[in-house]
Amino acid sequence: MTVLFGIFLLTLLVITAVAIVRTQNLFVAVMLLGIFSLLIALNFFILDAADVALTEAAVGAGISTVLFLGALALTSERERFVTKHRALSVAVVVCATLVVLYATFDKPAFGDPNAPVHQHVAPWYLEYEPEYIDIPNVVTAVLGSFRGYDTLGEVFVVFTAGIGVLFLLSARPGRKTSRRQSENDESAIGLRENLIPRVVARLLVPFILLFGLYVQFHGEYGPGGGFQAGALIAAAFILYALVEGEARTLEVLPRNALIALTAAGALLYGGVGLTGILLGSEFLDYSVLAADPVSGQQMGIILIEAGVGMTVTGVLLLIFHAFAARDQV
Amino acid sequence: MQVLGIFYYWVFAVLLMIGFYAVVAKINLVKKLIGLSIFQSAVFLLYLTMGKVTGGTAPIYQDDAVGQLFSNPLPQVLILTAIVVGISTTALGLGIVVRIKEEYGSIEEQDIQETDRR
Amino acid sequence: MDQGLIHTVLDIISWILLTTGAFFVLVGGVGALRMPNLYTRMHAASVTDTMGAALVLGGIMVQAGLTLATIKLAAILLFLLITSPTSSYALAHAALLAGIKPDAGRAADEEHHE
Amino acid sequence: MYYVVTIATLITMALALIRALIGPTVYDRVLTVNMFGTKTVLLLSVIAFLAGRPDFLDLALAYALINFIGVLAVLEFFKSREIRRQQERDVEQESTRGKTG
Repeated sequence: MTVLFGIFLLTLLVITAVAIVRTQNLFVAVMLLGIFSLLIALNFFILDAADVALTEAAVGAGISTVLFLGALALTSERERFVTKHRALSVAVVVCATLVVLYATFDKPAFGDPNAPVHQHVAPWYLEYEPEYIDIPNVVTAVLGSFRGYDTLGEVFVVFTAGIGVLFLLSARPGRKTSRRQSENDESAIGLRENLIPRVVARLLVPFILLFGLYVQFHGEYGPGGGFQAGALIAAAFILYALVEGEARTLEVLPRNALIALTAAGALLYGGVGLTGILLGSEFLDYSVLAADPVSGQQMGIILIEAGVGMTVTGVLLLIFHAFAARDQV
Repeated sequence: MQVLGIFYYWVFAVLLMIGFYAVVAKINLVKKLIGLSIFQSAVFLLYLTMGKVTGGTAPIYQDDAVGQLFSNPLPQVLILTAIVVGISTTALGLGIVVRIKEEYGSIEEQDIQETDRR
Repeated sequence: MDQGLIHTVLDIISWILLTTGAFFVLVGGVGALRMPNLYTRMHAASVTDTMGAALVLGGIMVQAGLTLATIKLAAILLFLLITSPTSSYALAHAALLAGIKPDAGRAADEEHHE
Repeated sequence: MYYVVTIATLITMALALIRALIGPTVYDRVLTVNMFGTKTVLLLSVIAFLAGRPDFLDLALAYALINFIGVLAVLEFFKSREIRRQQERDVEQESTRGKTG
């Protein structure tokens, strides 16, 4: 029955995707992308990926919409031309579709426990995880310990992307900077005169922060971890910035603090890895962090998850502030 | 069950190609990025579809339950990180688009090429 | 009292709550699709949304009994009851400022095509 | 009985999606995104119980908390757009006044 629900949701997903590509109004496309994100999170949940669905929820529900709208505010809301070389594009896409569809016939049956994917590595993780790390959430264990290198790489990619956005958007624009000061202020105060959203948002921000911390430190026991928590905490600050204005948010958490947070998170991750070497083992081997290898592993995972959370929060907020500051120039 | 499985894979293929179409055929740069994120989501969907085991549940041990069948945790780990990386790279792309708009005054590929030719 | 009887009563209560909740959710969907202009659609969607969500989550709470899940469900319900009307208000406010008039009929729709 | 709720929610999602596709105003789309958010919260809670894993209610809680941000972002976007248009109009008026004067 759940699979039938999945199929229904997938059908809605395809319809939404087609509508996103067809609409010429970019604002509408961004709104539909919000629906797309909700639908795909539901699909992830049905496919037993609670952690992934939580990540998609944390990222897709707020941050991605905010970023796209920020970019639209700085560029334009409409597509001017529809398509170029339409027939050629359609032909290429149809051919590629046929190739991919042909390839799907060779894929293992859906949900088959004997599929090749489930034969290698994964059964080992599931079997030995209680012995080596002993935390309930296998996904967090694999993420933090067994595949720690991978996650380290991803954290540095996020870090690099954040630096890239800062490089691109902190340069002063060359021309058309003649907006007056008074209007500057007007656009800087956010939604402060809309009383009801403001009160409700101020009420919600502490709960989102609390929930973010819960997700961060409960990641060993349930769905959660640094990536989700980072996105949630960033979302809380973005909500605050939307209702109280960007300047006030920067007073609460200044840009330099964000940069420090971002760097500290990445350094914490790398530092935990190096500590492993210093204590006589290998890079990112946490077993030596405590007297008992299992509690050493658990400690290592908590530390690197904290690093991940710090970097993700910092980068997402830096990106948001970069776009928002551009808007007011 | 067989038919349902094929349907999941087909949705992946169709979504992938919808995103691909937006990337190759659309002229607006923001639209291309939106297409790219659809493409990305399609790949996420494929990974998780492969990781699903019939009758399985999310790979989180419960205190009171024994002998549970778990879905594959590995694709979930890969995709979990990829989602956050995806949003940061999309933001980087949007940053480039904003800079292009400021330099060229347009985010349509045709206008930009014309400006370059001049 | 008999343990089995309590179970049956609770089951019936939650069944009633869930079914009426499902009904309200469905009514909201039909209203959002069929109503003639923006404000009536908003009315249909948001009012039934709150009612439907409260009933459905209440039904699940009765099923779950006194566990951590019930507390989480209560939190979800609380946040939904706070945020959902606020976003409806914010949206209606924005639409009104943009000049969409709340008059009956489809006239408002045709003026503001995108 | 969870199935009744699930099916009703799915049908409502489909109806809301139709409304999102036909519009006609942008506010209708925002309304449907909001509706979709609430429906997702309900569906996630129900499916968590259907699958027998009530510990996954965290997901629904996350959506209940942060779905609000999207709508506020839209509101802010409309407002800043109004300000921008006003400025453009001002600049235009000033330039025409400069030409005639």
